[in-house]
Amino acid sequence: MTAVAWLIPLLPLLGFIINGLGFPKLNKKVAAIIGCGSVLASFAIVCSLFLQSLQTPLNHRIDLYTWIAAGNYTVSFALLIDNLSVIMMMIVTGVGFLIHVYSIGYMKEDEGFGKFFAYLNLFIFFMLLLVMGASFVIMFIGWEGVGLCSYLLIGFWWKNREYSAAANKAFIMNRIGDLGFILAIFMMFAVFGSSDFDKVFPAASAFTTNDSIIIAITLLLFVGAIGKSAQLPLFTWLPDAMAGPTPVSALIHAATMVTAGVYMVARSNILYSIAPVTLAVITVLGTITALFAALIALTQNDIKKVLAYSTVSQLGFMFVALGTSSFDAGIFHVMTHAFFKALLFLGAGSVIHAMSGEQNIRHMGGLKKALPITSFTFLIGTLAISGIPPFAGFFSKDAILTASYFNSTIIFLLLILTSVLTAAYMFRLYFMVFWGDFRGTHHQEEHLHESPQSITIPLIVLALFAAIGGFFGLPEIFGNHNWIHHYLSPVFSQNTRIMAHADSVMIEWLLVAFSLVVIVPVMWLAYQRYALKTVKVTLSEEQLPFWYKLSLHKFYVDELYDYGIVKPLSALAGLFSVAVEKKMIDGTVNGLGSITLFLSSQLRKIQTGNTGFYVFAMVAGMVLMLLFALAKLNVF
Amino acid sequence: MIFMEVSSAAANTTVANYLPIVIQFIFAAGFVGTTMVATHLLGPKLQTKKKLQAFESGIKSVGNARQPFAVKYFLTAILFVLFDVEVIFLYPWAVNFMELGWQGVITMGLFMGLLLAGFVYIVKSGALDWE
Amino acid sequence: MIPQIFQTVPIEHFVYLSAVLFVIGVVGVLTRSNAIIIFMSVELMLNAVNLLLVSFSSYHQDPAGQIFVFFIMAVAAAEVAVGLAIITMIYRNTHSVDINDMSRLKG
Amino acid sequence: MMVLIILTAAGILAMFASVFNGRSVVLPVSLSGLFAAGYFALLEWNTNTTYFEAMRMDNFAIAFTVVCLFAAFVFLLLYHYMHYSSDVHYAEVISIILFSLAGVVVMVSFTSMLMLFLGIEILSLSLYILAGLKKKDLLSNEASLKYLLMGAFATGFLLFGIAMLYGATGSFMLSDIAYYLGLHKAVAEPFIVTGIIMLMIGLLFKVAAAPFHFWTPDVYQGAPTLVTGYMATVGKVAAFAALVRVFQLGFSPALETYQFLFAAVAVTTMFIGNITALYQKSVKRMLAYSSISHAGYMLIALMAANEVTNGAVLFYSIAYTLASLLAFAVVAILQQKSGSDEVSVFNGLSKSSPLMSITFAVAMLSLAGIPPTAGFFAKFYVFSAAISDGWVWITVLAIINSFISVYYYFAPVIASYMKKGNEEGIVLATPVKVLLAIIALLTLLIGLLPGSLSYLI
Repeated sequence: MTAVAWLIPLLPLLGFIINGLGFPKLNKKVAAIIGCGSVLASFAIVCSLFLQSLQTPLNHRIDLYTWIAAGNYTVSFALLIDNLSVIMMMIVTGVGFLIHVYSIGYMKEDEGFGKFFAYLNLFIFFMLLLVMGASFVIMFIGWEGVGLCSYLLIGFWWKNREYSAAANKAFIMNRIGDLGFILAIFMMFAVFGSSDFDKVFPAASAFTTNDSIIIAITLLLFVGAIGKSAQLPLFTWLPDAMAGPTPVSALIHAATMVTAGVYMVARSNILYSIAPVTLAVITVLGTITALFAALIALTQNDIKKVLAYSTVSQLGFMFVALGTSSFDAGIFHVMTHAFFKALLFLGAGSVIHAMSGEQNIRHMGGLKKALPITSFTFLIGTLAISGIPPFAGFFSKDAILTASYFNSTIIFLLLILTSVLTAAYMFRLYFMVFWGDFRGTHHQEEHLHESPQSITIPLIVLALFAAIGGFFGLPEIFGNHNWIHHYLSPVFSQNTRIMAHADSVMIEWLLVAFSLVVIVPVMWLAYQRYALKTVKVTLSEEQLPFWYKLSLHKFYVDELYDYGIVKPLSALAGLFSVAVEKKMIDGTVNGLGSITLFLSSQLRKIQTGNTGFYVFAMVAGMVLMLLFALAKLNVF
Repeated sequence: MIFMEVSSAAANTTVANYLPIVIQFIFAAGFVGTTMVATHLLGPKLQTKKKLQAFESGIKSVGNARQPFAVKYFLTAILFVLFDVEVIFLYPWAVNFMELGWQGVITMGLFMGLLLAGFVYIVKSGALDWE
Repeated sequence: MIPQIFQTVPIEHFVYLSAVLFVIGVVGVLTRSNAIIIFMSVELMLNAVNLLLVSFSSYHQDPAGQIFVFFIMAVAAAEVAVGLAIITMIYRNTHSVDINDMSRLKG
Repeated sequence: MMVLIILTAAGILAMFASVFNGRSVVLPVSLSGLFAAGYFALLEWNTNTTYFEAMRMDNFAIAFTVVCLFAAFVFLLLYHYMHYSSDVHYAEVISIILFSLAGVVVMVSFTSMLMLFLGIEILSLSLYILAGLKKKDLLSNEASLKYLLMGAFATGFLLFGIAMLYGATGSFMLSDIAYYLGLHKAVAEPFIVTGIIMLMIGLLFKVAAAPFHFWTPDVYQGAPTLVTGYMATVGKVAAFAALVRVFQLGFSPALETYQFLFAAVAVTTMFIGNITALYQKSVKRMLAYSSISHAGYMLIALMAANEVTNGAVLFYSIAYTLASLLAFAVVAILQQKSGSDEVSVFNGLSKSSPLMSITFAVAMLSLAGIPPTAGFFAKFYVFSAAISDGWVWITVLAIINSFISVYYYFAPVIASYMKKGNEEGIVLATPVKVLLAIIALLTLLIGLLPGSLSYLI
């Protein structure tokens, strides 16, 4: 099947071309068939590759043609099919296909339907290029391409709004990241004479550990990853990107594009293993991001914002995995996260759809009656992300926690705390949306309805995977061998730093116990607070007796929860979101933008329009140049 | 320095070497001076008030004498400059007329032909029509 | 073809003279605001170059420099023709040839 | 030589067509002239034919000739479709463009300083006239006068430089100058240094590099839009080819005397161009600043002066020309329709003319250097030329600049896709549509298959 692997990215590209040229003449049905069909076809090919890779590990390079020949450097347009890229392709095309199907229902009223599918296909194409590229340059093409599509798709509904500072922020942050990436590429050209994986990695192995050049390259690459994968300090664009249609948030800002940074670091694991310093940086930054974003998520009221911050937090987990050299755990979490986060986003989309566009969870509540399928699948997603066994998130998060335990106790403890917070904000979200009383307008209540099949079927499929996806990476204690670890081992096998910690049985049991001992009470507390209590406390006399029926004891816990946990955490979250996020990060980014604009406004004043001044500038320039050149020759 | 040798050679130059330049200066100044003096002396002098006016014949002069020229003057002058300067290419040809032979004649013919084409264009487009 | 006697004049003197003329031209461009006078200053710069070229031509005993001068003169004439035409056009529209009035385009 | 003869003859024919009432033959004559010139240029591929020790049609010259001929072809067609009936000087304009192309051919193929000077002047004089085409428009007048005065001034420097080099080396031939510089490399000769720098200034003016760029925004804005496009593509590319040629064939042995100057000029140019462009409301003026910044990028390749330089400059020129052709064509069409060149005329363009908006977006992506358009690889070549000689700092600055530039290139694209505007359809002549589509496709195609072009020279 590797012979036709080049078809995998080509098919979505064809879909883009047909839908792009056909819009708006092509009718919606045809556009949907083309859009979904092309991705499905790619997915089929990927599946066959996957089956093949199960028998014998793949490591196949497809040289399509010589792309660039600049002097000594040549870059061939080559695709790399190995187990790592296959698993990423599975995620991209598989989850991508489901989201395409979902979009049929979600976007059916939109006049830009065909255009939307064209953009989605283009995105899939670039994403596939990103994960299939056999060199950093090709990866960069995909990297820029997905950024462009993300930009187009965020702006999809912005027709009449002024182009806001938020978009500029997203833009500048991604530019900073890309700057790091492309500089790293040029450094690789300068050091290794190539950016092909099969040239760079063997050449890098010759360097000593903590060689400053490798550290520089890896750090620059990581800067790229920070921008794309929304890590501290370049993460604030991701919540802003939620302005796009929900399928876009699910596909780009949860399942695929934002994990590109993780993929990139995992792909260059050999480089990183030579640079433990960078790995330490990644671990620390990942931990802080995970904790930080989780704290902010606790107090958000926009359903998509909560999920966005949660994504940032989960990405932090993945980077911790990478930083602690358990690359397979990182990729495993990418996979499970793709399942449950896509599921959650799509569920959120279904809710928003049912609520006629309402996104504030304080105006929702009690939706589980009206939206049974959505509610049930959302619950599975919530259980998965909270790390409740046996759902997918538990196993992948467990692998990361184990790895961090062997790395540093502080990191481990912070991640444990983050896990608790994750459960807290996710169940808060779940209960506030689906339980309790409906708090929206009468009009919204009348229009509550379960979404059509094209929306619910993807939800069910994803829920299935979110439930069982974890068994791909069963930890040792459950007797099964860790499938994903072995599957990915050809890619990470050259990496000598990966520690085998098979003797972690105790840790594994501890984690299972912990999940049940800590997270379940948190769930219960959230249930108390958000499902049973009326959220926006509109205390009416009829309700009071109901509350008094709840025991005094429970009330006490609730208070404790309130004053002991919720209030301080809210305060902390507020501090972070106002002082750090808004003031420091956004301030710096916007500041960079405004400094440049200020420079621009000043520089244009030089252009006085006066020829005399222009001529004077020329003469001054000439004199300067002459002086410098002659001084260099020691004429004076 | 490439001019080193010349500089040392310059030591035995004398003022006499500048004689051609001096002579040229004398000629230039002398020509201007002579013409001015000569016209002054030779012209008949009848300095009545009416004679000093810009126009005679009883029409009173109005406004500034520095009126802009009609653009036609300008156009003609510009065209003159263009065609006039091209003559410099004839000079080296004339000097080497025999050595260049027929090839020279053909080349210059082509050159003049192109100029002539330009001239035809000018005439045809009406640039030289006075009205 | 070049009088021998000129070759005994040190080449530096020619260089200095034309450099001075060139600088006068540059200063003229810098300081004057009348478009025509600026144009004349540019012509002065070109003629300084012409002088430099013929003196080098004489120094190197190489006629190429003089040929170059012919071309400069011809091109300068063409430039004058175009330049004066443009200045005339502007004068017709604005009744001014002051370049300080010409700053509508800026920023 | 045939190329020059054909272009001149076509120009003369076009010129006479206007006085003999033959407007209708102008386009066929000029287009067939362009094709014939292109054909004869390509015939000399790999032959290195030398003419009178003054010109050499090597592959470098032919490649740049063809690029400029293509750009001129596009502008002739656009000019025809936009101004055939409205402009009384229609035939003259076309003949001036043809004459200027003769200058371009000389500029890209010279081996003697004399031809460099003549080529530059033939092109520049044509451009002075074209800039002032709109005789009653004060802005056009101003553009023309500014361009003329400063251009003539810069020519003075160029000539002074040539004269100094002639004095030092005794020849106008690039090969002789290079030979002399090679022999006397160790000698620090003020004559040579002054000569090289003066000549450099004259040429830097033509390519609009800082601090000799001040004419560019004003002239580009004031001149009629199609003329601006012509200047920004043909004028700039030819001047750049001349710059590369003279420094590579003539001055390469003296590299260390001027290399750092190119580096400094390149960095200044990029920053001034990109940063000033941010604040522009007029798209034309924005494109002018953008063209300044592109000169900066190209100078980096020139500065690196290694075996990649020629390929990089050619590739960059092609990418830049294609994108600029599209950009200026769209701006010209919109300006003719609405009378304004502000960003706001792009509002709602995706509705009123999807073709124009998509081609313009491709052009902007290419100019911004976003893959997979031709512009990305153009920058890639240039940067890799610099990095292979260890110029890391300048590459870093250049990349920062290219990221700044994305900001202003996106403004009109965003306006055309995300803002509401006049949705009344814009009708374009079919050949113009086809042309726009072809250029946009070429931009993408070169982005996908850049390898095919990089082996050319």
